[in-house]
Amino acid sequence: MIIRPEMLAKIHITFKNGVLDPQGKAVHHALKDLGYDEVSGIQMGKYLEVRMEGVSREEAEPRVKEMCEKLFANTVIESYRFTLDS
Amino acid sequence: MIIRPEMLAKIHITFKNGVLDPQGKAVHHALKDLGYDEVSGIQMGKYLEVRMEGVSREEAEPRVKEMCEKLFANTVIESYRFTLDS
Amino acid sequence: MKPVTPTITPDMVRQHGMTLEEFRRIQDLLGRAPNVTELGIFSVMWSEHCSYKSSRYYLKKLPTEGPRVLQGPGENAGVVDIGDGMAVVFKIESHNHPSFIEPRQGAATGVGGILRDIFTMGARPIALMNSLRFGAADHPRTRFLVNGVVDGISNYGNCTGVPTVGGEIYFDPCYNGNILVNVFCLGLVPSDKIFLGNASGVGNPVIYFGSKTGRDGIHGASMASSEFDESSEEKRPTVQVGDPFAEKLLIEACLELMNEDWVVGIQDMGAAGLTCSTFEMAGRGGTGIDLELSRVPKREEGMTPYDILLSESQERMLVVVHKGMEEEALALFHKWDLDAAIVGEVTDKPVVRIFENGNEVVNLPVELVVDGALDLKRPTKKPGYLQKVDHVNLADVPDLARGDETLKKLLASPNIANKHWVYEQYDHMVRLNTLGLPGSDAAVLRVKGTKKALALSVDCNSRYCYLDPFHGAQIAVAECVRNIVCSGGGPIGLTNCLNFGNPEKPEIMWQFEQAVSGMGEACKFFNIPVVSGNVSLYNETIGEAIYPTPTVAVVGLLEDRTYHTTQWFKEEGDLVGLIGLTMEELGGSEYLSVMCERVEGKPPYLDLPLARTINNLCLSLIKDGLAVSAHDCSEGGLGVALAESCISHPHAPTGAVLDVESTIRNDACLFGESQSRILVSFSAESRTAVEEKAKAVGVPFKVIGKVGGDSLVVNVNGEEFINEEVSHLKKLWMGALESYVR
Amino acid sequence: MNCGVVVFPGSNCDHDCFHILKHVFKLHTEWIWHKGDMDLSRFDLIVLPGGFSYGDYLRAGAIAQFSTVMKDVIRFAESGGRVLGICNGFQVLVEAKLLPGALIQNNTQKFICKTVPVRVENTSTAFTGECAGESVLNIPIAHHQGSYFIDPDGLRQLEENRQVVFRYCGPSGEVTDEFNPNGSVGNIAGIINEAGNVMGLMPHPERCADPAWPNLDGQLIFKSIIKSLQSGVSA
Ligand SMILES: Nc1ncnc2c1ncn2[C@@H]1O[C@H](COP(=O)(O)OP(=O)(O)O)[C@@H](O)[C@H]1O
Ligand SMILES: [Mg+2]
Repeated sequence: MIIRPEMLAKIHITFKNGVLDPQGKAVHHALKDLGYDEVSGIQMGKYLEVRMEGVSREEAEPRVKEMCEKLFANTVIESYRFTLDS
Repeated sequence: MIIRPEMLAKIHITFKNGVLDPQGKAVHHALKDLGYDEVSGIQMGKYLEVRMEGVSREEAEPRVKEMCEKLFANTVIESYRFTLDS
Repeated sequence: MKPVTPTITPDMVRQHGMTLEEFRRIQDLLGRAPNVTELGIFSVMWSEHCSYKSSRYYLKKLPTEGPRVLQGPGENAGVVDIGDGMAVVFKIESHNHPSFIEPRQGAATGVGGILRDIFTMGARPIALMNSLRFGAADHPRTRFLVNGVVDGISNYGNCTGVPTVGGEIYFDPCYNGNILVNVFCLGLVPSDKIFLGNASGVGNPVIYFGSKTGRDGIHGASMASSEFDESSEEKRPTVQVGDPFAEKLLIEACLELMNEDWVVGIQDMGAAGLTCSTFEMAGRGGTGIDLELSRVPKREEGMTPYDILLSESQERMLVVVHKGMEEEALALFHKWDLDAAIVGEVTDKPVVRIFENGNEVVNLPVELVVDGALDLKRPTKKPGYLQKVDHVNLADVPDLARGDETLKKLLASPNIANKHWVYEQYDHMVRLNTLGLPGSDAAVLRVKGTKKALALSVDCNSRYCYLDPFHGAQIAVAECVRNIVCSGGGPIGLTNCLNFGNPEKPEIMWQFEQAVSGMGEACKFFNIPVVSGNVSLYNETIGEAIYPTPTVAVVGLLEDRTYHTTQWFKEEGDLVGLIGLTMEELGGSEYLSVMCERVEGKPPYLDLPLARTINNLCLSLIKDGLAVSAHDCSEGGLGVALAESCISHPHAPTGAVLDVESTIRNDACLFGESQSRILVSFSAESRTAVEEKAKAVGVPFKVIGKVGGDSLVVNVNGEEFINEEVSHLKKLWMGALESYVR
Repeated sequence: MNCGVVVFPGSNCDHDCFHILKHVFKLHTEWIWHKGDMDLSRFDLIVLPGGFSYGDYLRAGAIAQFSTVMKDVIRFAESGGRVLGICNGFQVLVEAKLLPGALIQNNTQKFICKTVPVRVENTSTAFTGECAGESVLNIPIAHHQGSYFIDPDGLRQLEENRQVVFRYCGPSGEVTDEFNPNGSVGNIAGIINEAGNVMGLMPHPERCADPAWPNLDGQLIFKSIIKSLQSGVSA
């Protein structure tokens, strides 16, 4: 049996600095109302786990980058970062 | 000047096993269409960064847990995990 | 003035999208050089987007008055009286450039902007429509753009609780590099409670409310005033994110505020943000305003006066209230969880002075900023391409022996296919007014508390406008009116969004001039005032302009909502009649484009007096309860109109058998797009009454067949030309759009 | 009979519900503002309307469950008062745990607005008594997060207790995948609590209850509520 390498990309997508985060704003507001006064700021973002088969880390890296730019993140307003685990 | 400790909670919320993740499924589909055949699975989730002021790690921990259970995650369908950075 | 102000270099002037002549004009009239913040103010206020400097001269040709008009162009939106103490407020606006860069947010903030224009005037927004144009359906970016734009409109409109009741969506390669997103909004207001955007009453406080100001969208207005090139990427951080939830709160807070007698004047912060609303409100009030920037609610640290003044953060308003009412107003805003602060005061001298922590950073005469941009009477020149395309030679287009395949191909073409994939993503029912849901010629909304209803339609065939902008624009008006008439209403007002290429090119200016003249003539002819509008120029990418696209939206009134009529056949056994003349006209048709990939010829001839007589006939057939369905023939001609009448019924499609007599080519007979034709259906008993009515007004009219069966059968001069099962046609027509865009 | 329509920030079908109760059914109807701390005991029916409370940010209904008024609504429900949650109101009710399960994004990934047939699964509730014999109603839906989810155990319980009140179906009542617009478990469109006094549904009965439209199927639900209250039978 051939063991096909598996890679797991963990991707975080958040709004760029200065871009309004309406969700974060509303959630922050709700937390204040609930009495969590210690909270000084909230950022809402997306988290994706992408499982890949039959690719090495070197192969996976540019592919994930491409997926992020093409599909996952809207680079006009969002930035992304990811890690690769095998 | 008193330095008020700052804590940053990084929270990941994902669907529990058995709950269909329609968004993940759709994104997976879109990736296939774009030719990313190496992708074998996708999980979509939420990512929150909560900034807190004037609290120690020990104080922050139960508070964040509470926020997650109460508000951030719907534990009927979602699970959460978080880390605390100072 | 702050001494540290850097001197303005020619480079800085250019970066602000201004010419050196304009800068010199500012210096001359101001008697000094502006500082950088002031330069920023001039650059947005004198931009094409805000100043209409290329278009103003021509727009004067549009008729803007009428007995029902309560407010024509010049305010945030136009207002037309509908009787019963009520008025409608409406306008259409473009968000083309932002939507190309970031389709979801661009379209969403477009909806937000037009909503604010309406409720700013005291009106409750009750309907949205959108006119969308994308590149070729198979262009690699089209899918992404369509999905993003529709999602953005859906999200924002639905969340604010304003139904999106209609619209149009077209695909053409001319929009590959420049999509169009035009959004229309209509609101309802008691006719004696209309609010205007003016600042009067010296000493009255100026209150900012809504969301906080961030660094987003700085220079959106000047972006909308230049062409795209590779460096548009650089302009990207200017994209704003919309917060429909904040907008919803803003709507409710504003309407509640306007129930009180506190408001002097109010205006939203749209393009050019705080700057524009401050200067325009002072301009209309003949006053000045003193503004203190440190009081402006801010989202970010370290914002400069330049940032604050030019930010285009969304969901913000400026209001002047009567002195002494400020605390009440602030309390009301806080009730709705909105940020609010007193940021300034009305002054008597017509000058806007802006301070940061007490230091004056701007001091500019209102008139110079608001009206100082020179009207450019830009040169015009008939474009050379017209010589190549303005005739069509049918010699090498063989006529059709049968029409089945062509009909199916047309029904499945993205421009003709059913648009439910789009409008089912929009909440088109909320507020319980939508009597006529999307899917018929015009949307129809009841006016609660009255017998009346409103009919809305938006239209433009830009292929016609490319081939002949004058007549193309006339046809857009005529078709919109016809859609209203088919739904049981008469037109009472019009708004337009003029989307064109780079006005610095004489050929584009020629298209613009022709289209505005044509539109003006048609409006005068039909007696419809143009009460608001918007101009979007520079829709070009790397020198490629879009087809001229003068989109029009017409608002119609049904004196009685029971006049509401839909386009689909109702009963087996009903007769089908065609009002109007079919001529051999294939120029600019969808048929030539889909079947032969040709965009050429003259658009169909529009006989305005005939159009009016036909409209009147159709309306009287509806009002007398004779016509039970009415559908206008537009893209795809008689063939497509017949098919739609069979298959657009929300539940069950129904067949029909038609016998058409013709002396022209078969393809022109069924798929040509002759104007002013309406398909009506009526019971067999009504036949004589209908025929007599048509005869009395001398309008071409023929009974061409009968509703019934499972198939659409069309015989031409006794020979079968089309015979298709309607369930099959319906499937093709319903599923096609999704197959392109999903 | 006293009806109250709750207004959360972002509610947008509040006017529609108010209109139907007050102007079509001529019931005494009041607004209930979300910030109020109030005694709801004088009401016979509380309606949580559709819309996007708090923008539907985070999850639909997630933030609204903590608004001040919800404490009162929970108390009202626990003491047997009748609560009807429509669309966003349903989402709030599940987030507040007054009803079991959860509502997640439609499997189509899109907002869906159209009229769909729903089958009435239980015509003996206080909200559906008048539906007997009319087991398929045509009611508009308009939502983005309307896919009902519950785990298999929970589902079994719902079924056993006859808590499933509405299911999406075909024109003649066929409950199949083909007629499931959003991916809901078991085509579930609406449920009731065990006690029978709190009902939530995704379809909008208030959108087909005004005589200005030909379809009046939604009236059956309002008529059922009125009838059951008039007959004084507790839910
Ligand atoms: N972008 C859109 N948004 C909402 N409704 C739309 C949109 N595009 C088309 N529609 C609706 O689909 C129906 C058909 O539109 P269209 O083919 O443009 O009609 P017509 O040819 O009569 O102008 C109309 O009811 C229209 O309002
Ligand atoms: Mg039409």
